[in-house]
This record gives sequence, structure tokens and C-alpha cells, in this order.
Amino acid sequence: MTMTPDQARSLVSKQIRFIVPDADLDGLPPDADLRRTLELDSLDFLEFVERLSKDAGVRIDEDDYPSLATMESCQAFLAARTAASD
Amino acid sequence: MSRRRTSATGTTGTGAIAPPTQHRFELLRQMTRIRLFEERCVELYSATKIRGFLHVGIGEEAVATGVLTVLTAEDSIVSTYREHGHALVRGLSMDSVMAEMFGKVTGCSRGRGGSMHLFDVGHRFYGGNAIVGGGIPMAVGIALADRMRHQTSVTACFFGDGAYAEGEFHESANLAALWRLPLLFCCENNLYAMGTAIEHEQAETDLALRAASYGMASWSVDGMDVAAVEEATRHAVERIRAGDGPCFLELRTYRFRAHSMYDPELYRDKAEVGHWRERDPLELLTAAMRADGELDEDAFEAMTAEARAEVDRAVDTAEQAPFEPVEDLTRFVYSEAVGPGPTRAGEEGAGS
Amino acid sequence: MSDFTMPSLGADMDSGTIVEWLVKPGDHVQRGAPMAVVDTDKAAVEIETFQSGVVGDLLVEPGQRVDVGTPLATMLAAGEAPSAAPVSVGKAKRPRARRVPPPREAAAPVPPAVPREAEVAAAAPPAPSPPLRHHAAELGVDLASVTGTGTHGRITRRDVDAAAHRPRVSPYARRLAEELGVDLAAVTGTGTSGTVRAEDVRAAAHARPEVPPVSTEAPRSDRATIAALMSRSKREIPHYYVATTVDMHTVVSWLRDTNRDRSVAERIVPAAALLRAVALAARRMPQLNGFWVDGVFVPGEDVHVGVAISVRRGALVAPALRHAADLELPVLMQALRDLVGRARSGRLTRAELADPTLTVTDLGDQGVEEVFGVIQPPQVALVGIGRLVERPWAVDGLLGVRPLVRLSLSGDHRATDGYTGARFLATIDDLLQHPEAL
Amino acid sequence: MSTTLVETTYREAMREAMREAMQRDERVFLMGEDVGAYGGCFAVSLGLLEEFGPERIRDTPLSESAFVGAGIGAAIAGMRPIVEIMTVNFSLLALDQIINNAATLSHMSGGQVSVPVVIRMTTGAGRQLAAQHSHSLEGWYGHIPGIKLLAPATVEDARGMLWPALQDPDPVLIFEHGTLYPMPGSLAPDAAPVDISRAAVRRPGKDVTLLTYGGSLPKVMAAAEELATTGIEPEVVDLRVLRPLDDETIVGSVRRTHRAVIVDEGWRTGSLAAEITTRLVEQCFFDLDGPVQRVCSAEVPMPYAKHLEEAALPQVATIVAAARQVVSG
Repeated sequence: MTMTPDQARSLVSKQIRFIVPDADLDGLPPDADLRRTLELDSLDFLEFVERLSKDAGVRIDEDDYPSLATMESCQAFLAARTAASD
Repeated sequence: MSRRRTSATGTTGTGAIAPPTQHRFELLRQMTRIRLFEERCVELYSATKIRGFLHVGIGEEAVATGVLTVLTAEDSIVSTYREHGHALVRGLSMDSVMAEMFGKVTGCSRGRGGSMHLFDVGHRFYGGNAIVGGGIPMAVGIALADRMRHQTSVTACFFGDGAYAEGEFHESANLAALWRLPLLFCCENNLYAMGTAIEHEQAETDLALRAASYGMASWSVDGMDVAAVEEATRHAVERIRAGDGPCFLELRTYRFRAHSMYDPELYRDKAEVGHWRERDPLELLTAAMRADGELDEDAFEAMTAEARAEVDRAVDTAEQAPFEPVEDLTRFVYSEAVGPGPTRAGEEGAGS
Repeated sequence: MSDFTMPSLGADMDSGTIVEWLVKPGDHVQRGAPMAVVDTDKAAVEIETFQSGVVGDLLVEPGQRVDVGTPLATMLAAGEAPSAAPVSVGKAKRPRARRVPPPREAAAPVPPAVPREAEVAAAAPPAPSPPLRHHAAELGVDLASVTGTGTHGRITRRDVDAAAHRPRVSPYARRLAEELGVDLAAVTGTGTSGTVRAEDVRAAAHARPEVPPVSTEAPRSDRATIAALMSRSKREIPHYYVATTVDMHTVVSWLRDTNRDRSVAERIVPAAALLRAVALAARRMPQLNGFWVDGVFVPGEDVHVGVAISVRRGALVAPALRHAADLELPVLMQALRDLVGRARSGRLTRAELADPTLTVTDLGDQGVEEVFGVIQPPQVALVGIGRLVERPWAVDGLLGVRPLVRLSLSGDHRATDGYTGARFLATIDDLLQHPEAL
Repeated sequence: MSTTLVETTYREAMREAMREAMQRDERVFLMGEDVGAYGGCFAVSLGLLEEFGPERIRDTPLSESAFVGAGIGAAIAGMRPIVEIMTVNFSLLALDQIINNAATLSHMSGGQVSVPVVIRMTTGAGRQLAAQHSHSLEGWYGHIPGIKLLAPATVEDARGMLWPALQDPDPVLIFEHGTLYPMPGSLAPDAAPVDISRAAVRRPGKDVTLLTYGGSLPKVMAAAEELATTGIEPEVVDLRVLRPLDDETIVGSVRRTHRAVIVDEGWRTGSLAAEITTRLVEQCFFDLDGPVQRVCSAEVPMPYAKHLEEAALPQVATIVAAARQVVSG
């Protein structure tokens, strides 16, 4: 069942909030680089990927990492990946 | 819906037609089992094996035996805290009742109820109740359910002269009579509400007379004569099954021992106890059977010995039985996830 | 022969007093016959025998209180002779229900109370209550110096707290302060009566000066201690610096392959491979793995690699990845994740906070390409790691694009010299070319 | 599946719920004072007597102990009775049956006896009925293990809670606040049963959690709107189930907002609000950025005069003030 942008957004925000509890996600521009603006180092990012793939139930390979750079790209990626499993 | 105002309040004497010998022997056996069981309980309590409250009905055996011998498996019973006799005659195993007194998990209520809360839904024995009169409204409800599902089963509800003064009795008597429910009110009038003689707790002590005012058939019965109790019960149950609505039996009886284990009995004198002991229900029946040449002394002796052995076995098994694991403390506060199918009374009732 | 014992006549009865015997030795008694009258503190009750037989010796005197279960008399089968002399049979005076306690000795004369100053001045405020005096003592507050704001000038707990400069802090604010390394004493509360709340702590945390790009942090993360340590390092340690560029192509492609069939949770990041290489190199070159103490190099008993971790909002700790040289790469990866996680939630163990034998500062994720770190006394080496970056690179004489990383070493010239430092970096580079051996 | 919603009221939703239950399960019947010929003191059971007859819509004499006990007995013997106690104020006369029998039999009988009865009662104040007709005793009943408590505050819950409550093998008490009966609402014609184990976030927010139930929900929602205009984003949690309390949702919300205001029409001492405050201190102590605020009825017998009753009850203004106090205080 293809994931809507809103669902994707809340899912991504939920995972980020685990790692950066007081991240200001509402004010985050959709095209802002998540890793740089939220100061996510490689371990943070790995944990983010791990939680996202479990929660969304989709497989995320290292090659997919670039498409998780921004909130916008995450929404597109999740929509595509969940559409593929319809 | 006309309601016939029948209020026969005559007392049936002891001239009842003698039931066949085998049946009278069985009545004697049941009363003997109760007597020996409760006498042993008094000893066990003194030896601190049984704790809490213990109310024995020594002297009132004829009531339980006479009433319950008439009821069938489909009928239901709601009793009070003086309930060992009712439970044993109804068919609860002596082992499960004694284990319950020892607070063991093999007790008929897993050791959680004790002497005042014996339950066995298999026998439709819906418990003792430690609240005076507390069980009566429930009995009304059971009878209501049976009537709504067009069944002819009867619900017998036991209570004492003390409960007769509780609001719950008056509300229930009115409701049962109003809705013509298949309910048998059995008032074990042993003349004392704990330490208060009946004339100090009831303005009108003829309880059957007062019960009739609710528009239901009522009788006073000699509660020491098991034959008289049985006959009155049979008569009442026939009317109930015929749909005539509830009946009320005032079973005049007497308890030979204290209200409970701790009771200095300041409220009555020994002479009165002695007087009532002369009409010990067991002795009344054995005397009647001997007079009619129906008592086989050897069989009587063997039966008594077997009853004593049954009590001994019950005590031994109770002593070895395990306690309920503490981990189960909260189990059954709410019903456990029950699969489909009639595994509990609630469901069985619907099915039968 | 059997015993007739004191029965329990109620759940709350554990002893009773014989008031009167109703039988005497030699009497024949039937089961249920009354034997004696017992007083149970509530009333006198007749007790009965559960066996028929002949009364033997009466073991307890009237007026004597005994516990439930205590033998009161012996019972003989018919024909047995009673042994001891009969106990006096008779009615003892019924003991009063409640035993009157023996009159206390005349109490010592109480000295006339010396009026305390507070009671002398009729208008003086009421003396502080004992628990308040205890609270003040605990906080080292001299009550005499405190003016009470309570009714009639009574000193209240809040007055004591204010006097002890103990700010009232909401539990959430207290937790946040600990997480963000904010010193509560320095925070002014904006809540009612100066209560410090979460936003005050956040404000304090934001107002903190930016973290110096280069320096490593001592395990204690508050600013003052770090400052002292860094200046001591610069003052005492003659630093030398060497650096090199490492071709990470082999490592990166090896990682990509093995990660493909690993679950996300088990994937290995390049930083872990680099740490592993540093640890193995430190084992091979122990002269860089230890401490300079009182003019002498003391080698570390094992390789404990200090990992500089940024706790949110700029604070830094460098707990040790203990026995890193013995941790296979996948195991080291999980240890690293665990260490970072605990560092961030403030649950590091004492051992981990104790001195690492050398430290690594990987600022690749922060975007810098090269790091020149300040050694953390008393260690003698610090490895700096820059960002993994794609660059043109000569490969077998041909031009190609390769993932490269700048490694640097800050060395304590008292313990080692540039030659050793250079060989150390070369060793790390060599280790990284054989990732399957990491 | 027609999606056109049907305009209805809380009262009619509860009536429809009872009608549907009796149509679907012949063990279900309604018993209580004036539920039949009179059509129910609050007209909830209007028309049911004509449709189902006197056997299944049973008017009772004024004997709360007897007919509540009878409901319990009938449930034990296989029926699924709905017992209506006219108001919680009269339920005091049936407390012995509810506590010593309904709530106790399953555990005391070692699991043999279960009591699948539903007891409905009107609750709460606000209609100038004075002290003896205005009690809010949910806190008492919430104290008793062995029963479950529901407080439908919306038309949807009024329609959807009864069927699952009747399926429950244990006694379920449903408290219907007297002021809610005329409340309008829209429902799907074949409205489905609802969950009866979780609380519900009626309005997501981030600055403070407003916890409430039953008749207070409308006032809390109004207070939330007013707070929103001043830049405070409250989160409103409707408890829906008062026993067992849904700690997960309650604690989850306060962990996000770090502030809590509990609005409960009961008297503050030993109230549901007191129990919830204790659970917050036990489970969210290090998330609390200010003391929990409780907005309860004044500890007085409810007065008749309107201005006095309003002064005694939680109101929008007092809820707003409490929220502002904990946010800025």
C-alpha cells in the first residue's frame, strides 16, 4: 500500500526524534540535508536507516543512502519502495 | 394476570408418609456425613488448622438434607456462610470442601473462598455468601434467567432469620412474587441472628405468615424432621415447576453449637440448648426407622464408620494438597481469555 | 496417654488463661464434655474435650496464661493411673481483662525548662520545626541568618533553599541539564519564585561558546576542566605532526559487498574499519600506546582506543573502546555503536571513562578533510581522521577516481619522534589495504 | 456501503446500540426503573418496550439491590442483561451487589463464575439537581478490581461501546453524563463497535496534555480552542476507559508535552484525577516540567442555585487558567 507523503513524513520524523529528541522538524525545509542540519554522524545515520527500514517494513541498501538525504527525497523513496511492493 | 392469594401457613406434623427404607437410610447417611464433617472442623479449628470464620450447622442437618434431596441437577442453589451441609448434600466432594477449609488450591474455590464461599458451578452451587442476605437477589436473577428461557428448573435460596430483616430480602421477595419466578425461599430459622434472639429482631416472629403477604405460598416446617422438610419441599417445588411463582419455607430449626468458633453464647441458656438437643435430627430419624423396624444396625454402623473414614481421608488429602502459587494471585480478577464453546456456567446455562 | 491442649477460639486468639477447671484427675469424661473455663481477653468460654477418657494430671494452674496448643492436662485411656499430685482445684479470681501495668518508678524530676531566646521575646517568630532544622543543617544554612517569609515570620523550607542558593529545578529541567552538560548553578530560573525549567536549561545550553574545532576532550565534559587539560597539554607536550592520504577504495568496496548481505543493524561503517586499523597498529607499535608520566613512558597494559564522541549540543567525551585490538571488526562495530549510544545518554561506565591508551578524533562527519588534534595528557599520541572524499588519483600510472581519507598523527616528541609516527601511519595504511584481515 | 452519515444524538445512539444488541443476541435484555412503559427516565429506551415486549424490557420496582442482584444472577445463569440504574446516586443502594458479588465472584470462585452483565447509569452534575442527584462517583468504582468502567463522551462511543461491553465476560459499568444526552452528532448508519480498552487523543498538541473523560470533554475541547488562540498548543486526551486506565496513552502524551492538567468532575480527594496524578509522578517524574494541575469539583455537596453550581464545577475558564499556570508558571 503506497505510503502517502504525510505518512512518510511522520514516519521519518518519528525515527529522527529517537536520535535527536529535540530536533526542530517542523521548521526543517523539505530539501535541507538531514545529516548536516541535524548533525547526524555516520552512526546516527545508520541507526536512522535501521529504524526507518524496520518501521516502514522496506529494505534499504547502502546504495539507497543518497536518496535519504532530505525529507523530500525520503518521501519519494518511501513512496516508490512501498508502491513497488503493492 | 390474576394472582391467587394462597397463604397456607399450617405446620406439617411428623405424620408424613414414611419414604421407602432405602431412601430414609440415604437421608440418614447424608446427615451423618455432615455431622461428622463439621465436628471434625471444630477440632481442626481449635488446632489452628482452619482459620478465619467457621460457622457450623450442627443440629440443622435436616434442612439441607430434606430440601436438597428434592432438587435435580438442573436446579440451582445459592447458600449462606453456614453452608457445609448444603454443599455436601448437593454433591460437592468432601475432599474439595475440606481442602477449601485448609485454603488449598484443590479446594472447590482454589482456597480463595474458605468456609463461607464454597463454589461448584458443575453442581450449580453458586456459593455461600458472607453478606447476610447478599445472595438472595442473585438467586432471583438465576430464576429470572431460567424463566426467560422457558426452563422448569428451580432455584433454591437459603438464608437465616437474621437475613429476613435485610432490605435485600424484602426487595427480592416482592420482585420474585411480582414476576412469578421459579424461586424457593428457604429460611433456616434457628431463632438467633448471631446473638440476637428472634423476638429481639423481628416485630412479627411468624416468618411464614409475613412471607405470605408478598403473595407467595408459605409454610412453616419442623426443621428437625427431615421427612417433614422433604415433604414440604416436594410440595413447594411441584407448585414452582407448575409456574405458580415462588414459594417460601420457614424451616424451624436450631444450632446446637455457637454461632461461630468464637462465641461465649451469653445470649441463651444451656437448658434451651438441652431441650432442642432432645430433637436431634439424626436421632429423630434413627428412632423413627427403629420404630418402623427399618434400621439395619450393622449397615448403620458400617455407614457411620465409612463416613468417619471419608472425613479422615478428606483431612489427609487436604493436609498434603498444595497451596495456590502466589504468582496466580491476580488470575481470574477478570475472566481469562476463554475460547468459544460453553466452558463456563454463563455459557452452559445458555446452551442447556 | 494424650494431651488436652489449649484450643484456638478465634482467628485473633493466640493465648488464653485457665479460669477454672471443671474436672479433676480421675474423672471419666465423654467426648464434648466441658473441661475448663478459659478467659480469652474478650470473654470466659467453656472448652471441651474431643476424646472420651479419664482425666490425668492437670498441668496448668487457674490464673496462668498459656499459648494456644499448650498441654493443659493429660488424658488417660481407661485404667491408667494419674501420676502427679492433683493441682489445686478451685475458682481463681477472674483476672481483670486488661492487666494494669506496674506503676512506673517516680519519674526523675524534670529540670525547669530553660527558656530559649525565641520564647523569651513574646513577639519573636515561632522556632523552626525539627525537620526544618535538619534540612538547614544538611544544606549548611545558619538558621539564625535566615529571615522567614512564612506567617509571623516563620522560616519556611523555601527560605532555607533560597538561603542555600539551591535553585528549585523541575525534574525534566534537571534531566535535560545533565544530558546537555549544563551546570544548574549557573542557570537563572524564569519560573515562579525562580524555578528553573526546561527552556531555561536549553537557553543556557545554546548560549555556550562553540566547541574549539580541534581539541579532544577529557572524560569530564564540563568546560573548565577541558580548558585546564588542553592548556596543560599545549604547555607540557612538544607536539609533532605527520599526515598521509590513504586510498580507501579496497576497504570501501569490501564493506559494500559484506554489508549487502548483512541486516541494517549489523552493517559496518568505514569509521569502524579505521578504528580497527588504528588499534591493530597500536598493538604492533606499543611505543605510541601508553602514557608519559614523570619523565618516563609507561606502556599501556592493552590497547584501549579513546573515541572522541560529540554528545549533542557541542559537549565532547572520549571514552575508551577497551581491548580494541582483540575485537573482530563486526564485534568492534557493535561495541562502537553501544559506546556512542551510552555516551549520549550519560551512562558510561567508570572503566570506560578511565584513560584510554591513545585517542582517535574522526571529524569526517563534521566535514573537515584534515584534523590536527591536541594530545590528551598523559597519552602520547592522537590520530586525526578527515572526511572520506572522492578525488582524482593515479592508479598504476592511469588517472582514476578514488575514495581517499587524510590521516594525521599528533605525537609527543618526548616519547616518540616523527619517524615512529610516520611508520605508525604507514602501518595503518597497509592494514586498511587488507580489510578482510581487520 | 453508503457513506452518507446520519444525524443523531448521544441519547439516540445509545438507544440504537441497545436495539441492535437485542436484535443480534436473544440473551440480551434491559431491566431497570421505568425503562419500559415510561420509556426511560432520560428517554434512552423510548420505544423499546413496543418493539421487544415486556419479557425483554422489564420495568422493576424501586429495589436497586434486588434488580441489580437479579441482573448479576441472570448473567451468571447465561443471560447478557443490561441493567439501567437511573442515576449513579441510586447505585449506592446496590453497592453491596456490585462490589461483593459482581466484582468478586470470578476471583473468589477460582474462575468458575463469570458475570457478563452491563450496568448503565447516568452521572454528573450541571442540571441544578442539587446534591443528592449530582454525584460523580467514577473514582469510587474505578477503585474496584473485577469490573471495567467506560465513559462514552462522544456520539460515536455512545453508539459503539455497548456491543463490546456485552461481549465482555466480566461486569462492565457505563457512565453516561446527564448533559450529554441531547448532544448532536453524525454516524454511519451501520456504525461499527469501537475499542473499549484505549484512551483517545481528541486533539493533538505539544505544550500541555489536558486529560479528561465523559461530560467534561466538551468543556476541555473549548478550553483547548481558547488556549490555541494564545499560542499554547494543548493535547486533549479523552480517557474513554476509566478502569483499567490506559497508562500507555496517558504517559506517552505527558512524556511529549511535559505538562499535565486533569479535569475530573469528582471531588479532588481520592478522585480519578488523584490516581492519574500518582501514575504520572510514578512513570513520568523526570518528564514533568511543572506540577500536575487538577481541575475538580469544589469539595462541597453540589448546590442547587445555578451560580453556585457553576462555581463548584470545572469550567472552561478554570481549565484555561490551570493550563496557563503550568505552561508559564
